[in-house]
Amino acid sequence: MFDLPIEGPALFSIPFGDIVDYASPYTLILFLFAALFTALAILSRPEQHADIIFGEDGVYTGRIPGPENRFQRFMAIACGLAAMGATVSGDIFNFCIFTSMVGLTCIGIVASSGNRHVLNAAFEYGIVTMIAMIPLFGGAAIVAATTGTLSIWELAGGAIAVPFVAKAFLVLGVMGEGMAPFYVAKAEITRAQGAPYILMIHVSSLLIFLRIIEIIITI
Amino acid sequence: MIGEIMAGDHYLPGIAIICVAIVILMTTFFREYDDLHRLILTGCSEVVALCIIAFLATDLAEALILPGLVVSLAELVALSEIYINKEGLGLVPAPDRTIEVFSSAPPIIAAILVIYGIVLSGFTGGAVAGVGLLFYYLCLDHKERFALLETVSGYAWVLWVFAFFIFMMLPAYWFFAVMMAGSAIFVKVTIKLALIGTMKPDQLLEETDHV
Amino acid sequence: MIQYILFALATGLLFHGIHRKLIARIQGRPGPPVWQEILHTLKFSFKQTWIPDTASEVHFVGVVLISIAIWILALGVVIYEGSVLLLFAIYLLHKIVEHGMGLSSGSPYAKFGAIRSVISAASELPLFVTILLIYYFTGSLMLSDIIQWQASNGPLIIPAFPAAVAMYLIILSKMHFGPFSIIEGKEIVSGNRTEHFGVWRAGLEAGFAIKTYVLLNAFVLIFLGSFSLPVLVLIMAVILMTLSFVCAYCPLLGPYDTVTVQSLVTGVLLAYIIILEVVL
Amino acid sequence: MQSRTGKKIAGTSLVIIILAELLPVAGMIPPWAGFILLVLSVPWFLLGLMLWWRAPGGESDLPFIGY
Repeated sequence: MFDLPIEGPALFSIPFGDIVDYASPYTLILFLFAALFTALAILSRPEQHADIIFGEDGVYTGRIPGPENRFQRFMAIACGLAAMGATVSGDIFNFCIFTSMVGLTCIGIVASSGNRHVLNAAFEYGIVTMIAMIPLFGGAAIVAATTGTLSIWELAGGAIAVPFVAKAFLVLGVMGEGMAPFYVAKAEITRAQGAPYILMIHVSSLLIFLRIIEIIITI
Repeated sequence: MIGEIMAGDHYLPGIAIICVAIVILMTTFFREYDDLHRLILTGCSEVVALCIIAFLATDLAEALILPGLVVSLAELVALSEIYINKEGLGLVPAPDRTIEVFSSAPPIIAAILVIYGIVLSGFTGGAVAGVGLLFYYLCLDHKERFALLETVSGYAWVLWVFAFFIFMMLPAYWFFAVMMAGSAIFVKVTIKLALIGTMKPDQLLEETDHV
Repeated sequence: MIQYILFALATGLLFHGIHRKLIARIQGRPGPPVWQEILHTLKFSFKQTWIPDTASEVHFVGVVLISIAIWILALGVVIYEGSVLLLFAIYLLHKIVEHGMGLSSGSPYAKFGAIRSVISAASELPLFVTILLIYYFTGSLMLSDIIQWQASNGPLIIPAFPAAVAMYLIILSKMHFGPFSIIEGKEIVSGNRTEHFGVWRAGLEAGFAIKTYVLLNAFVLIFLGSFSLPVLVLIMAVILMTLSFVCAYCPLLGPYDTVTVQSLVTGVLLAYIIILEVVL
Repeated sequence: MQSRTGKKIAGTSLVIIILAELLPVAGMIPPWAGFILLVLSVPWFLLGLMLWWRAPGGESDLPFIGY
């Protein structure tokens, strides 16, 4: 049931009732990427942020204090796990849940930053994320209401027609979770310290975007 | 556009009403500039999102609302935390629980609620019993053992998930799994609801001191 | 198979050299010799190299490795005629490399480059629509199917011209000295590459060379069809020259202007798709 | 980072590259698996080689802060 000329054949699949978790070469590579960057977040120490104070001669480097560092790392790993889940989930609603978890953990990564600009941006980003949940969950709900199933495996290949509105809602929801053109606040939150963790924000949102493209072309 | 509707007959009118709600919500977001108000409005937007799912009007809808609710609540809490940080708010409002009925009501009401909850069992029973415990804690200035309650709640949650694995792997033992899931969710919901009433202002103050 | 990789590496570096030479000639300068970028990469690999004190080491070195690895993987997709979707996924992952490169060193300039790289994420939007349009016409996203479709129906560039324009824009936004390369604007020193010097820079140059080769190759395969290797390289060089012309004449846009231009292109393409769906 | 480390990395990955070339020819692994091996080893080989022959010396320093 899954030999579409889009992303190659399914390499393996694990059925849970009508929900089938599968891996194609495409989703497998996305998954490996999420795992790779999570490993980077676990392994590497955060960078020291070098800064010049205006009007002075000195250069200052700051370290992130221990507890904040641990919290950021925890959130980055959680974000990586959510992204991994989103890349291999075979169920549209699970994908949506993982997507909103990505949004949540992205806020968490920068929440401990003391920088006012970062916090402001994180707040704006969080509000956009929350509003984006309407189209995201709405899209999944419309898919369930019109087709009676949420399984990507069942819907694959256009055997059951999924309304255009649902697909558009899903894309809109994922875009709201951190993709152009709603990401302007997000550019600002990358000013926070802790490179390997901040990178996860970007990795996860790109991965869920790539995955939603696959999903809406497949169904 | 929407072809064969699997959900009920009232699906399309419901969606139309939701659309109106979304338009109103978006208008408010365009007009509102105060951060705190926008935070509250995002809470409303969650309700709208959950409403769309609720229109499925099947068992599935219930199963979908719960995780959606959890994630959105978590996000709301995280956003509030960021709001507190960015506005530099550290003060917690002074306790004001001088409600007369709390001191005069007989504690037996709590016991009745808990017993009735056990009779009901499951999710609803948990809610009822939780209200009972909540009432008890609100009435008395009680010293609770949070760590113990949270641990019990955690194990109950694990049991619940485990019961679902039995459903999937060993369907023959469904009755055992049902009993396990039912009692576990009962314990869990009871404790969760009871915990709401036990967050004392002094403990809140302690926590904010660490931040 | 290693010969493909080495060939792509050398050709890509040569392309970068031609690119620089052409831009210089158009702007009335003599410019470096065309093999300058190959010499450049060799030179960097002989230089003293260390990791800045402030950097996050694993991350700093890791992005260099990742940038080479993903583009070799992309080359594999093109050679084995795999899924276009995978190719574009790698293109987006390249953005993460740019981003990580800037953040990992702790230098403020590199960080500015990384933040700009987040802003220029709008280049993902034309990409998305390009995929949709290709799928609309060919009904498949496997490169082998697309090549077959073109063998029977003629080049895809004719019916899907807007998609070709969008992909051209995508390649353009990854070229050096282009109007969209805000991440390496000179007002932030070298953008996110500021701290990657010596061996690290040589590694990055190698990765970017394969990137240029793969992107041009994919453009030819998707929109013009399959050719023998010499013809293929010739066509790629011609496309590269048009890109150099654009890069030579267009000034560097402001960060938000790039977003506007790319979003506008996406909007036009979406309108085109909707018209196709509704009218035809 | 030591020059010797670079030498070791380059040597190890060179062995993997040769294996990735030979094994598919011998029919022991499919061609795409050979390519995956290349994807994993060639970046290490390039960096290892360069680290091996790079100029010695130099201590780590602060990043570039401005002119």
